[in-house]
Parts: sequence; C-alpha cells; structure tokens
Amino acid sequence: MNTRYEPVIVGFLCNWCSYRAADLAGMARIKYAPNMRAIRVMCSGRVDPQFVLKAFREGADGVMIAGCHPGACHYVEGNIKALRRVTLLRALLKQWGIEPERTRIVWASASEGSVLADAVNHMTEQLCALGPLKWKQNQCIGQPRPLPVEV
Amino acid sequence: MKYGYYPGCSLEKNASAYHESAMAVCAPLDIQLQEVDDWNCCGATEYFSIDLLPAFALVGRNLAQAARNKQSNQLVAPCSACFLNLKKTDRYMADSPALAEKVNQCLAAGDLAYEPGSLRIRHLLEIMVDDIGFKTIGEKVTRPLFGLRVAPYYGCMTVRPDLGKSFDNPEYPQGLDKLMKTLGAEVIDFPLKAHCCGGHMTQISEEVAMELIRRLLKNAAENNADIMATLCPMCQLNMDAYQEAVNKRFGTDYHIPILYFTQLMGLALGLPTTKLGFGKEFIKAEPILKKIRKEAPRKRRKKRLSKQALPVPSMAEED
Amino acid sequence: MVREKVGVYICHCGTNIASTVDVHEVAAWCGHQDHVAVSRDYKFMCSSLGQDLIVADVEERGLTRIVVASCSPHMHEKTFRGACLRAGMNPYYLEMANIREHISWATNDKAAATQKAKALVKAAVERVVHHQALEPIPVKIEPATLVVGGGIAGISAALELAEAGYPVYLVEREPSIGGHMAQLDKTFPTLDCSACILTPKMVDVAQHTNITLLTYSEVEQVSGHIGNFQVTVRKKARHVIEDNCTGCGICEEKCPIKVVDPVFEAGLGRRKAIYRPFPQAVPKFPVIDVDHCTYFLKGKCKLCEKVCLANSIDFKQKDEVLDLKVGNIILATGFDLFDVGRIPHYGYGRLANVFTSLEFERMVNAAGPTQGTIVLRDGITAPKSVAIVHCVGSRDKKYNEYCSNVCCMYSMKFAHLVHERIPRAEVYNFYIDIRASGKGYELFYHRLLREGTHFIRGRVSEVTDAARLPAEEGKLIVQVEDTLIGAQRRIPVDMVILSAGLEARCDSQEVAQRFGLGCDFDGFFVERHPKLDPVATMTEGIFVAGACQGPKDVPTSVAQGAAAAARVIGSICRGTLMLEPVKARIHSELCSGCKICNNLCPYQAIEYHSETKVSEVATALCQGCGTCVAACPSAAIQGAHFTNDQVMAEIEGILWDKKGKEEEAAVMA
Amino acid sequence: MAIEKPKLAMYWASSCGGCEISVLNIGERILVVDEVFDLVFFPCIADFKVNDVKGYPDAYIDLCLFNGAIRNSENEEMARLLRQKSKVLVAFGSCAHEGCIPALSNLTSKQAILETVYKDNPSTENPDGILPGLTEEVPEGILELPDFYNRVKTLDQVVAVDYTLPGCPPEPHQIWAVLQAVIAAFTDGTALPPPGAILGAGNKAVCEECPLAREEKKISRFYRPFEINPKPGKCLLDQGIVCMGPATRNGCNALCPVVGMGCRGCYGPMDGVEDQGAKMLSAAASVIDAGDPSMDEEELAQAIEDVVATLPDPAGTFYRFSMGHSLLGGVGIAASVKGDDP
Repeated sequence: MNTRYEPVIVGFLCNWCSYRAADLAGMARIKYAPNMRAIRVMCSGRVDPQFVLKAFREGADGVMIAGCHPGACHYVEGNIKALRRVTLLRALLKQWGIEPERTRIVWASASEGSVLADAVNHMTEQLCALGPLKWKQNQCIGQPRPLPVEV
Repeated sequence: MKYGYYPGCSLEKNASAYHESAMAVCAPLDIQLQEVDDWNCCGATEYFSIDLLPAFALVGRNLAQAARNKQSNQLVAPCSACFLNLKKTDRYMADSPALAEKVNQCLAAGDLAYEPGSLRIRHLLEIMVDDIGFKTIGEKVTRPLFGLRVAPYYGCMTVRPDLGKSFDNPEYPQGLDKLMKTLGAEVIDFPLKAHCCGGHMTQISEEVAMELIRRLLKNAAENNADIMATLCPMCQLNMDAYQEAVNKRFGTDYHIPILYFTQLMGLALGLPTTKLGFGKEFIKAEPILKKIRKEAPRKRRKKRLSKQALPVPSMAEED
Repeated sequence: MVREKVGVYICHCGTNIASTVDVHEVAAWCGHQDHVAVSRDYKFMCSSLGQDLIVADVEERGLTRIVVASCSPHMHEKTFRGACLRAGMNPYYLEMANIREHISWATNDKAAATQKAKALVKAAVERVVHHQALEPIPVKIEPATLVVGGGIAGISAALELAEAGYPVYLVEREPSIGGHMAQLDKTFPTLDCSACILTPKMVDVAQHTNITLLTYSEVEQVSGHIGNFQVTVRKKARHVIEDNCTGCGICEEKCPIKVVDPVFEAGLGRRKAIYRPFPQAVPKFPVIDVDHCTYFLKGKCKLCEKVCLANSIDFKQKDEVLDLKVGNIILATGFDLFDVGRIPHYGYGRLANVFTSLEFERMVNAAGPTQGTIVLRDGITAPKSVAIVHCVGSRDKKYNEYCSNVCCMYSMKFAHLVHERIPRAEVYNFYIDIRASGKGYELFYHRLLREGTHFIRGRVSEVTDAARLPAEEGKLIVQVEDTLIGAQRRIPVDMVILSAGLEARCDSQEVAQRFGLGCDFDGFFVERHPKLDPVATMTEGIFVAGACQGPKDVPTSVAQGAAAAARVIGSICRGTLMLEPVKARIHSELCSGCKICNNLCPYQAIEYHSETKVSEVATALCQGCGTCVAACPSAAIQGAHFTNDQVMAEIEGILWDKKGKEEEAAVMA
Repeated sequence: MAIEKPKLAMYWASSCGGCEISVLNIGERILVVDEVFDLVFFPCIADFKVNDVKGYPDAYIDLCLFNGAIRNSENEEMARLLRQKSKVLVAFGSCAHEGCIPALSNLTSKQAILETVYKDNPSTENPDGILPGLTEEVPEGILELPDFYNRVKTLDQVVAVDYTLPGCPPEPHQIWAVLQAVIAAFTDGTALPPPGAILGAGNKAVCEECPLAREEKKISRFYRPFEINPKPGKCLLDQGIVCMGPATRNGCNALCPVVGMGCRGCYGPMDGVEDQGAKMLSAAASVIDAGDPSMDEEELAQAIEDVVATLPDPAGTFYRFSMGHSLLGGVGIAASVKGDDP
C-alpha cells in the first residue's frame, strides 16, 4: 500500500462538455491522476453549493466543478451562474479555513480531454501540497469527553 | 513613474548621445530612471553563442541587482541587445526551473539570487508608447518636426523574438512610426524597418555587413528619408560610422544622419540640442535639421485615380 | 422507505476494464453493500447475453433497481435502459458507473483504479435507490423548418426539404441569396462556371411554393425547443415594394451614387446606392443603401422614384418583424475570409498590387469589375508574373492553427486561370504542403504542374517593394525559404495574391448564443459528434451545414445541407418525438414566490403567477439544466432525475472510503 | 379535590436570556400559565436548584422549554438531565434549535477562542497566559469547571427533542399558541402534534408573508444595512440588501423586512433544505448581475469577484442562526452522539 497522501477530488462534470471531455480523455488513453471521482450533472449551473459543502463534509479534499467554456454553455449561461456561485462560495469557505484552491472551476469543452486531464493532474498536485483539509482537524481537536449521566 | 534603468556599455561610450537624450527627455515626461547598482556587461550577442551558462549567469547578475530596487519592479533597457538578453534570461529561467536553479547557484557565489518573473523587462520605446502614450507626448511637443522625413528603424532585437507578449508587431512594428508622427514628422513606410543592420558582422565579414547596411540606406534614400530614427546603439553605429565606407565601396552618395529616437523627441519637446548629444554623429544632422519648418505641411490631396483603376483597399487605422 | 433490491453488474469490457480494474474484487465487495441484492461481473454487459442477465435477475430475484458499471452512459445508457424496459422495469431505475472511460482507460494504477471503481459503483448504488419512475415526454413536431443562411449549404438544405413537401423559411442577411459561391468565377477542380451551376438552384428557391424566402433579414430571437421553436425575424426595410417591383433595373442604372462594394465585390468593384449585388440576384428586387443614398443623407434626389415605372420605391418603408413557428432549424451561416491586414509584412493595404483571394475571384469573374481581365491595381497593366501565397492566416499558430481546407485548391485554380488568361505569365505558388485530397483534386495538381506553374515549398516571410538588385526594381519581391532546395529565395513579381483562410463569422459567438449552440475555440459551431453526428448539434432540433461548422468546399457543403435536411425530414416524418423527462417542477405548496428563479431560466420557462403568488415551470420549455433547482432557497423546485436527494446520496457513496478514514484519523488523534 | 397541575420547566443553556423575556412577553396571559401549570424549574424567575430537579422522578416534568445552545459540558449535562425528567422537551428558540449566534464560533476552534478571549486581546491582562482548565484549586478545595467544548451543538445533537419552536426569540403569539396546544392536551386530552414537529411556524418562506413588492432579481452589488436607505415598499433583496427571507421559514409575519431590515434567518430553513446558509448563498449568487460570456476569462472572474467583494462576511450573513445544523459547521458532532439519546 503506498503511503503517499492521496487526495480525493469530487468532480461535478456537466453532461455536455466536461463529462464528455473526461470520456474523451479516456478514449484517447490519456493517463492522468485517478484522484477525481466524477458526478454527472446536466449543467455546471445545477451544482448546488450544498453539494460542495456535502462533499467536503463527507471527506473530499477538493471539489472540481467543470463546465463548458463561457459562451459555449449548452444552457446559454449556466456555467456563468456556476462561476457566480463558486466565487461567493469560495469566500465563505475561506472563513472556514478551506483554501480557495480546493474549490476549482474548470472549463473544458467536449473536445478538450487533455484540458480536463491536465486540470485534474494540476489540482491533485495542488492538493498534495496543501495536505489534508485543516477544517477537518478543527473538528477533531477537543472532542467532548463522554459524560456520565447521574440518575 | 519610476523604473529601474540598465544603460548597458554602449550608452556609456559610443552611444552617449542616446543616454544623454534619454535622460533629457525623461525629465519633462516625469519618468524617473534609477540606474541599477553595480551592473555589468549583458554578454551582448556573442557570449550566448560561446558558453550558455556563464552568459545566463552574467545577465542573471544584472537581474538580481535590479531586483534589489524596491521602488520599481520594472527594468528599462534602451539598448536592443541588452533588452533582449535581460528579457530572454528572465523568460528562460521562468520556463526552466533547472536553468533558474543553475543560474542561482552561480549567483549565490556573490550572495545574490533572482526569482524569475519578478521583474518586468521593458524597452525605453515601449515606455514611451505604452506608459506615457502619444497623447501626453503630443501635448508636450513645442517644436514639431514639420517637414522632416523620418525613416523609423527598429532593427531586429527589440521586437523579435516574440517571447510571448511583444509590445509591438514582431514583423512589422508601428510604435516608432506613430511616435514620430506624434512629433510632427513625416514618416515613411519603411519596408526594411525590422531588418538586420549587420550587427557585429562588421568585425567578422565586412562584405556581408556592408551589403546589409547598403540595403537599408538605399531604401531609405529611395523613399526620400531625411534621417533615420533608431532605438539601438548597434544599429546607429553601423549605419552612421560605416556610411562613408558604404559610399566608397558601392560608389553611392548617401548622407542620411542616423539619430536616436530620443534625440528627435528632445528636439520636438523644445530641449536644447546641446543636451541631446547632437554633434556626436558622423553624418552630421545639423544641415538636415534646418529643413524643419514652422508650419505644418499642407496635406497632399490624394491623387485621383484614373478611370480604369481599381479601388485601393483602405486599411482601418489602428487605435 | 421500502427497501430496494439493487442488482449490480460489473462489466469486463473484454480486457478494456478488467485489465486495470479488479472486477471480481469489486463485484464481490459490492455484494456486501447496503441495498445490493445481486452483484455480478460479466465479460460484455452490452452483449445480448449480458442484457439477458439483467432481465433474468429482475424476473427471478425481484430486483427493483439496476446499476451497470461499464462504459460512459453516453455510450450505452440507452442499451441498458432498453434491458430494464424488457424486464418490465421503468428504464429510469437504472444508473451507470463509468469505470471504463473514467477509470480503466485513464490510469495504469490497478490498486487506485479498483478503489475508484468501488467508489463510483457505491455512488451509483446509493443514488439509484432514490431514483423515481419517469416517463419520456412526447413532443409534436411542427413541419416547417427554418434555414439560416442562403449560401450553397442553406440552398441545398432548403431545396431538399421543399422537394420533400415541407415548408421552409430561408433567411439571408444580404439582399440576395447565393453566398460566397455566387462571387466565384470557376469551381475547382472541374472548372465549371460557378454561376452556371448555382443560379438555377437560386431560381428554384425563389420559385418553390414550399419556400418562403426572407432576404435582407436576420433572426433576432429564438425560443422554444425541438418540434416547436418560436423565431423572430427582422426583415430590414429595402425601401422597395416587392409586390410592385419588376426587377427591371432602371433605378440602379439611373442612380447617380457609386460606392465601393465591400461585400459582394470584395472591395474591388463599385455598386450604386440602390443596387442588387449582382445581376442574377435572387430575389430580383434591389435595396437602397441608406448610408450612401443622397435622399437619406440630404433629403433630396429621389431619382429612382422618378424613373420607376412600377411605383415601387418607398422611402418610408419600415423594418418588418415576423414571428415564425418551426419544428427544426438548420444553420448554414458560412464563413468570413481571414483579414489579411493582420499580417502587415505581407503588404496588403500598403502595396497596391497585393490582392486578397476574394478580390482575385472577382477580378477573374467575367461579371466582375474588370470583366474577367487580370490586371494590376491601375486597371490596365497585365501582370507578367504572379505570386500566389498559400496558407495566409491558416496553419499558423499566430493566427489560425487549422488548415482552411480549400485554399490549396483555389490557389491552384487561380494559377490555372492566370495561365489561361495571360499565356506567358510566370506563376509561383508558395505552399507548405499541397492538400488535394478530394475527388479529382490530385489530378488537377498534376495538370498545374504540366502547365508550368512554379511550386515553391516554403512559407513566405515577407512581401516587399524594397529592391536589392536591379532586376527587383519596381517589382514586388516575395522572400521565401525554399525548403526543397534549402535556400532563401527572392522572387520578383508584378502581382501577389494572398490565399486567405476561412474563419468563423465574426458574430458566430452571438449567433451560437441566440440559438443555444456551442462554438469551438475558433468560433465554428460544434457538432454533436465529429464523426458520427456531424450535422446535428448538442441542441435537439438544431442542425448545422456548410462552413459555419468548419472550413469546407462546395461539394461537402452541399452534402451537409442535404444531410441536415434528411435529419429534419426524419423528425418531421416521425411526427412526435420522445424527450428525456429531465425537467424541473415547482411544488407550489413550498413556493413562496420569492422570484429568485424567474430570471435564471435561459428559456424563460418559469412564469410567476401574481394571483397565486407562486412560480411555475412550463414543462414544454424546460430543458432540464437545473440551474433553478440549485438556486431555489426553499427547495421548492425539484429537478427530475437529478434531485438533491439523488445527488447527495451519490456524494455520500462516492466518498464512502474517505469518511471512514477521516473518522479513523480522528480517533487516532 | 384539586386536580394536580401539569409541571412546567424552562432552562437556559448557552443563551442570551432573550427567550425568557419573550415568554414573559406574552403579557397577562402569563397569569393563565401560572394558573394552569406548576412551575418546577425556571432559573430566570424562580429559585429552584439543580439538585431539586435531580430529585424529581423521571418524566416528572410535563413540559420543558429548553433554550440555549450546548457550549460546554454543563449545558450538555443539564440537557440530559432535563430530557430524563421531562415528558415533552421543546427546543425553544434559535440557539437550542440551530445553535444561533453562539454556534458562529464553529467557524473556529476552542483553542483559537480561548487564545482570543484570554490572551490576544487588548483589554486583557494575563501575563502568565493562564487558560481556564477543568479544575481549579481554591483554599476551600478543588473546584470543577465545565469543559468548554470545541464546538457548539444544538439541543437535538445531544438529546432527543420532541418539538422545536424556532425564532430568535420566538414570537409571543407563537409561544402562546404552543402553550395553548399543550394546555389543551392536558385539560381536554386533545392530541399533541406528532413528535419532531416544528411548532408555531409555517413551511413556506418569509416571502410568503412579506408585503414588499418583488421584481425579478438582478443584483449588481450587495449593500450592508448601513450603506443604503432602502426604498420603502420594495423587496430588500431586489435592492441588494441580503435578506434571508427566501431561505427562511415563515411565521414571524416578516417582522424585519417590513421595517426595512433584511430578514436575518432566525426561523431556520424550510423542510427539505439541508443547509440554509448554502441555499441562500446560492440564491444570492444566482442573481448577481455581473459577467457575461463575451468577456475573457480573467475579466469575467474579476467582474464577479467585484460584486462578491461587496459582501464581506458571507458566513456571518448566511449562517447567523443556522451554523449548528449546517453541513460544515455542525459536522462530526451529530454523528458522534447519535444513538446516545436516553
């Protein structure tokens, strides 16, 4: 078993561009870090900030939201809406001590398998450098002692 | 505006006119050039062909010294070769961490270090064109160069190679053309504006060098240029000092003064010629400067095309 | 909640998956997971035997949900939904885990691949138990079709549809249809006269009872969806009453204003202020160019009105806005020529005798400004030597990296025409590679070689008038590295033709947005699949044809136009279409009418009812993107098949191994 | 023979005391309460001791209103004790319901809080850097101090809660409605609401009750309350003031928005919303009117950043009340104590 810290990225990939980009990366046999686990959504604009928080809560080290390039969204501007939400969400996560690098937005069209693969590699490296989520450690220090209930 | 300033060897000697005029022009334009402390040779064009690592280290040392200036992260070089070497070294170090490490190992011997990308390397012309701008310069012109036909000559090393973001079109630059127009001069469309001046070929193969210089002079003369404006000490030296030799060799009779663009700027800004290094050139500029008129020349009306002539494409003016 | 019985099927895909992912291990592990009643691995799940496995398990073991871990759902979701249907199960009770494209093909690390496969399968299992039974939504197809762009691709598409008996609206921005092909003289490699083959088709369009031709018109707005698009078209004022005009041309003849025509004549010729771009224009009605017409500029003249016997000039005419209802849309908006001024060292605009390829097309056209004589800019002198520079703006990282596909061929056509019209002229073609891959194209190249064209292989570095040698005086000198002899060459010529590449229309991004399409990096419209679905787009009911999808020649554009028409005819014939039921729905008992969502919908599908103070999604308009679902602060909007429950469960599943680890770490700390 | 009156208790854990005031705020109806109930524990207004409570038999208290969050071991001990002694335990007010203001400290750690309070603080003199411990020696012997937890928990993360009465504080008319329901149950045997119910509130958003006129939203910048004079009669969110109304359960009659102050969100999220803050964040970000696809990527990102920068404290804005139940602010604890309920 390798002991290297292997971050896990939850990827929310839009059905039309980036999920297909990931498909294409596979079809082209581009080898990239196996650290991203993809969840398909119809549009990056479907990504509810609750999903991102949920992923962090469930132990993700990073969240990647990937959509079509601005101007190329299948749903016109869903990707811009995603960008608006992620921008505000990053400001919030910072207050929890969750570094902005852990929430990435990536534009990859259906023909850009290598762009998506590069983004996954890059983010994996970044997360390796950042190490495990500090917010998580916050949770663990000073767990309450079990209390005896007097009757 | 404050900039680090790397004059380079030429500006201390043969190109002192460039240095003097640059200093003179910068004052009214509120440009403060702060000379890099204890700078050394940039390696010119040769050293890189002989031994790469020492050449990079040589330039790296200048970058390290310049980076110590905490007032500006911009470094201005007036000489094209210096500009290119500084820019190239910075860029190559940024692109290759291995090279950056090696250069920094060398620099460590002198207790220096340079983080690639920490300086923005700029040419003096770029500062005038992009930072100061034609509008500001135009407003400061008190003695327009009306009637003077200028061939704008960039040479090769300022605009090429295009290391990512060149400040002008690398093949057919326009900045100097527009600057000269701002000064009131009549600017010829100089087709050889970015061609080679021969560089150090004068020392290696006179035949090659003379031919290169001749082409430039010939074309400038054919376009009825009164003077040629340069932005590089090497170009100026070759065209100026070898003009007589060219005449002798090819039986021609060119008399085209080669001036630094800063000299012409100074002239138009109304600065005294004594402060602009005039008189140091071999082909004297003085007789030609008498051509400068007080009045703007009347705009020549476009020649009416003959009936059969096809429409000439009108190019959208930039800006 | 009723306990679901999930069947999990891990596909080997031969060795495609099994060589990287330990499929037995995943299947065995999965058998012990919550909800899982059956867990198997099988060589080829997509085979009929694989599918039968699912059907049998559903019937014998009473499975209620299916997870197939194999390739991308884009590949086989339909297949496995079919299997579910055959087993009597709602097809939306299926979820796929993509362990091929996203895992086995993307890594060599077997341990990591197996771990990731478990995560994706676990995610699918957790998700699928939340799935709801859904039914596809039938949509009626409106038989009319909108074709945008009246070039050869659009014309072909429109005629195919009209011939099949369906109504077509053909919208063209310029005053006449014909497109770029109408500007050409000859077409390669057969050298048939472009006008001779094109104009009959244009006339067919004009005369066809099924085609409504809207020239000098632009599409302003598109809403709706396949089967039922609403399109707003602005028909610009021609200032000529079409019902009266006979197309006699007297107005054009008498108009005193002559201006350079930058569009049809490519700047090489002139036209009047009231004009038809060319004599065979379809429709035959002229338009008044209000930017140059004396009446519109100064308020007087009206000469055209005076000479018009048919009383068809109307200076007060206004733009007309038309609302069309169509079931499908074909975009055939064509290309723009690369702006050669972007390469200043090629001298266009500075050196008079440097021409663009389109200028030259007009010059050699018998109906063009020079009646087909090849002359220099002075209009008199015939060039004795001509340089033709290939790949201008193409195959160049600084401009466009792609090959423009047609330039080699038209450049050779030019060379041939110069030979033909000026027999002793020297013609130089400067090329990088000769790309003559079409039918009969290579033969044409050989013909040119025989005709004595000089082919010089090398990219031209500069076109200049700065002569070095006496022989160069007064000439244009083409500087090039001849890569076949390995030397720099300077070729003095009289005329230079820059074979400019093809670019996406300058407004292609805007148009793409209006129609809800994607553009690639170069601005060309993106097709659904580059090989297997080249004329469909990601938006159902919208197709592309011709050069708007990428540079292409006439035969390919014609073929694409017909292909797009065939696709449309197919959908019209079906009459109705089943749409994915991935739609948003607002639960009115939860909606408080906060109006967060209304503006977000790209299709204006969310309507606010002021009486009930709640918003409602018009299911027919909803495309299922889910942005309103993500935004709704009350969780009142539900996105079918992508509900919060489903995605949240998927997140929990996908991180099944992570959470455990964190807790372990916490305990140890 | 006098019928034995039902027993009422009210306790404050980590809270401000506002909830007690709000109970008294029901006016003279408090006399009815006194008439109907026997008060058995109510530190704010009556002198009972914890030992008294410990002495009660299990399920002795008929109705216990518990307000305040669980900040330390004493809070938790009292929660468990009162759970054991009560038939009906009500999480009363936002702190008990969702952690409220105290739970905002879940953004940081115990260590950081203690450092700030006892050391890095201009008004504190603590040269030896003494931090509170669990025991303290005094001349009389050793004192035990409650353990200050790393994180603030809600009541339902510690013990099973029968009902929740949201609000900071709950509105008098709702308190009275709940008391009436309980009184009715005791007096005429009317059935109580199903356990787990949220009492005294609706299940739509505050907007449902808000009279301000709403348009379709487009926000080009956010305003903090002091930065703008809101136009009367118009939806505050439309004007760029963050109003939590759309993401907050109704029942208060839009108390704050009608007087020009954006809803703070004290009634918590509606059913089906897992994380109130994230949902409101999503809604607010969705209607940001900046950036369009024609911009280049940097320009686009910057245009959006600029608008986001006008909202300096997203956590404090969106999670003012609901941090204790939020996905990140409430994590870990719920999982570790589930199943601990008596």
